[in-house]
Amino acid sequence: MILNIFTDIHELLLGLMPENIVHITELVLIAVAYLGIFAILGLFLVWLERRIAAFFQFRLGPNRVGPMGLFQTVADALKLVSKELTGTEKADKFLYKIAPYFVITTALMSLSLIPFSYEIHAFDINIGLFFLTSVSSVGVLGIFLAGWASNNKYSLIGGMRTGIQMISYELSVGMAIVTMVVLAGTLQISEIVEIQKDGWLIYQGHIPAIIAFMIFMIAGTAESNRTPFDLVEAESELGAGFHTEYSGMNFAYYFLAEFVNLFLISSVAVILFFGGWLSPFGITDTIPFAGLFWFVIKVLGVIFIFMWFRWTFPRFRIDQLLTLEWKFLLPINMVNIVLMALMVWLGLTL
Amino acid sequence: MTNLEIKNKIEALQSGLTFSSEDTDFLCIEVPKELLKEFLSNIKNNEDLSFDYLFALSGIDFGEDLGVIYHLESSKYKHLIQITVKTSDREDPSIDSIHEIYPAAYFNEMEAHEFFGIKFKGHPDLKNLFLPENWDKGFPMRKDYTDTNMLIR
Amino acid sequence: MSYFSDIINGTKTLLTGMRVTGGYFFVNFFTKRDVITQQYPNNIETLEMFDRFKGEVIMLHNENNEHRCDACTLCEKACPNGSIEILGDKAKDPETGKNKRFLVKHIYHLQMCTMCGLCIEACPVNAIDWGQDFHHVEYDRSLLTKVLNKPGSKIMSGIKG
Amino acid sequence: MKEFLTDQLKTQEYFLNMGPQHPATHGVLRLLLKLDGEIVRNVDMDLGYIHRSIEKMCERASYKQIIHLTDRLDYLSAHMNNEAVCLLAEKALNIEVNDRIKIVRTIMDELTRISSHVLWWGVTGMDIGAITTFMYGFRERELINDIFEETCGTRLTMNYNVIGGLRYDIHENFVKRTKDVLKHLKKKLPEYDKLLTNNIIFQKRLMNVGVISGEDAIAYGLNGPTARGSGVSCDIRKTHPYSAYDMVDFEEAIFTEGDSFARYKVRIKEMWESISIIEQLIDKIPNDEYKVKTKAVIKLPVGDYLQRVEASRGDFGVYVKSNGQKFPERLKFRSPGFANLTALNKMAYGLKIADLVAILSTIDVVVPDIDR
Repeated sequence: MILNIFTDIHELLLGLMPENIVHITELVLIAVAYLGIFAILGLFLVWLERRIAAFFQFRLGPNRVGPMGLFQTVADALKLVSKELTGTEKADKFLYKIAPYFVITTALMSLSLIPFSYEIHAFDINIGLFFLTSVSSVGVLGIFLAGWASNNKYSLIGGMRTGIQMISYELSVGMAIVTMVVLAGTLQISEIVEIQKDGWLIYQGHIPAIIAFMIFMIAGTAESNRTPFDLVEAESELGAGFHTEYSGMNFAYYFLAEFVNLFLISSVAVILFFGGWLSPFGITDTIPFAGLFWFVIKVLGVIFIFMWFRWTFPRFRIDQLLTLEWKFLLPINMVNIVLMALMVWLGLTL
Repeated sequence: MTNLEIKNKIEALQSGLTFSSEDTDFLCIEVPKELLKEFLSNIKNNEDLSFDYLFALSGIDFGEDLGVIYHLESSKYKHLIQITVKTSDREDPSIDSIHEIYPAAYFNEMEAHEFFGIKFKGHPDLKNLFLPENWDKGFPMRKDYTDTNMLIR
Repeated sequence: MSYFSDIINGTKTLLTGMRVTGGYFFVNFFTKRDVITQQYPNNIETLEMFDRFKGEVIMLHNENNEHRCDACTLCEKACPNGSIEILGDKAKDPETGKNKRFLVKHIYHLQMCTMCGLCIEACPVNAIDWGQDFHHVEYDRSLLTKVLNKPGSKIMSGIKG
Repeated sequence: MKEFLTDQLKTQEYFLNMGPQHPATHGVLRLLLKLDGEIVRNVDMDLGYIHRSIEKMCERASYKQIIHLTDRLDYLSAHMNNEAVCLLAEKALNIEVNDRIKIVRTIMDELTRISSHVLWWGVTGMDIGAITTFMYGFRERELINDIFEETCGTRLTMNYNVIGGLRYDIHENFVKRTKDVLKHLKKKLPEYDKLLTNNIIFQKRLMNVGVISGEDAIAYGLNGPTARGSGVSCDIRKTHPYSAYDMVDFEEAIFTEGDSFARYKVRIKEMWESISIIEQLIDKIPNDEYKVKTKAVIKLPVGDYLQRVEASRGDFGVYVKSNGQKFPERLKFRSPGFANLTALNKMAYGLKIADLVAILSTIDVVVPDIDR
């Protein structure tokens, strides 16, 4: 059966080589698989964004390469690979070159924590959520470095805006997660999902959970630098913001990482609020790999909301962005944590 | 207010002006360039005239003289006059800048300067606004300017 | 309390905005798709212009390859951009025996034309008119310079020279 | 505390070159910004990237030929610009045009205004960050452009007015199409309010940004919707009525706040007023000649002439000094955009880059209009 495919591979490898080499080989195989997932996810989401935007805007969207333009982004990626890498002469070369890798490595590391289903889960540690937030906040460094090292004033403004934005909104994302952790009582991602067998956390935690979800969605938009929080790129103000001076594949790294980050934020939302890979009312919980289907459906749903935001809202100004965080989201968040703690203590959860 | 009333008001206010006799729908006045600033601030601050809106400032080459034409409007009464200032010096023409009285004149004077070569005394920054910074081929809007690249006729 | 009412009212305005765009999304996604853009180079064949469309200046020829232009150069004079040049010549008219001007080449520089229509208005014999061709893409500017009278064409009889 | 911060924390000011190729400057406008962090300390302009010297060209063009050049000034109010030249020549030559010409001109004016404002609405949304508005604005504009194309033959540089009337008669579908567009607009304009005007983010972005008082607006020569946002009554259609504007009843859109949002509201209201003007006129087009016969070569009598019209961006004026020849001796286009831009430094001082973008889009810069 398909369930045994992983053990089959394991035993096949054991028959070929000694045990410690098998472990290393498996790690490499998983890394390669995740790289593949990374690329496919990025390309698929770019395509999805363009298609969805077309529906919002009475356009057709990509429709020439492949069925429904599905391979358009692949073609774009190929074009970017073949392009010359240009950069500014006075850029800080070392930082300039290293910056994109910060972004993709962290996105890739975070991706390994995401459980696509009960069976497909590369890295399940007991401090999973904590690890996820810490790693993903390193990715900001890449954007910040890009802004600084490009030696371009537009990039610099973009980079500085990222710094401000991330310091602020990391807090809200973190505290919204903490609120849900208080309810779940664990940081391990698989356990958080298992808990939701009796009902998704957004149902279990009702009012504070819904508030936490709304805050998470707002702060998550900011975390993934999307409209209305795309001040980092802000094409009408800064041209292209931090990646003004990046071209070819270096630019593609940022572009893909942005969309993978979108996927990550949505997956965390799904894990924390909508029961991860679990099916509604447990209808397909016994079928192996059915979790994958439900997980993807839910994540796409959340991603659609993010895209809906993007194609509706205007952009904030930098001071309004900070006002929203420090005067609105943070105080509400703090009260919300206390509320959630009280609820858990008094046993008011459903 | 009709043109005649405006004319009477202005005559009472300032002497030494030449009024055109043409029957146009606005009053045309020629002002000696020494009197320009004084005259403009007078008609701007006068309660009955209150020409507070500089509609247009155009440099002009009369063939022999260079000059500036001001179109002033009163935002209160909506009447309009045309003021002409001439200078006969083609080599170093200069006219008083009026940007202190009408801030709107600031960029218009820059434009008139680069196209007609009229220097506006008192203007702080007479750089080239439309033409390239290193333009040295004369003043394009003057009648005696010839452009070898001119496409038409 | 304005703190909370601000949040609620603000959220309400945002949701109204989302309802507008979302409404269009779902209408376009699930029912008939409304597309306002055009796939331009693909639909060249099917595109139809309005009958007054100003695409280019053409010279009208009849089936015998005859035009009405008598090389009077009024259009050349009317053109503000110098986009029309007329090469004419004089020859003896076989019928009357007088010297008569005839058209050699009516040169039209499409790249300079602003479609103002003054030449067509100026023409006393209605020799030129608007053409409906809208696709003027060429790789070289010189290819946009056209000769409007067809090779071998001659003036219609009855037009005064 | 604030004083301490500004005194003790000395920050270095730097220059940022915004344009000539920049998405927010709507063309090739170059701004040299002096910035302190993100705060604008000075805006210096460098214009002329598409200066075509149309005024000089007009000195060598006959009056008939001038008209098509005015299309290329503010290409979004091409019809009004044409009309200014035609009205000027008609006034100078004492040509009386009939009501049909007047009414058709007025309807065309207002359609141009709507199409210009609709485009402006989309672009403003895009400048503020809402990209979808751009497509929605173009959806409406496309329908209006179809009317133009059917009647005038072109969509943007219409060149429809001639001295003494119109180039062609209106197309037989004109009335029907216009009514359809009005019906469509009436349905879609409330949507604009829902999507953008009432949006809290949008309002916060525009309110109290680029404030300019009424006195300053007059002093700096602001005009059109920009000045009307500061409470200055300056609508040429009201103060010096031309064409058929004295036959219709409409309200001048004036808001007194003087900020970007007031300018935004003025334009939205102007669209409604334009709709009402067209509705009043569309059924009243009398049957008459569409053109008065004029001489082949038009020579204006010696004298000074000035004609002002209310273009989409404000008070467009043509000044002609004629010496009786077939070419004008001096022709000046007083462009509304150039006058509006002069106050940019005053409006943007002390605000952020994002605000500068908002100001630029609410004073509605069209660069060919500024450069001429």
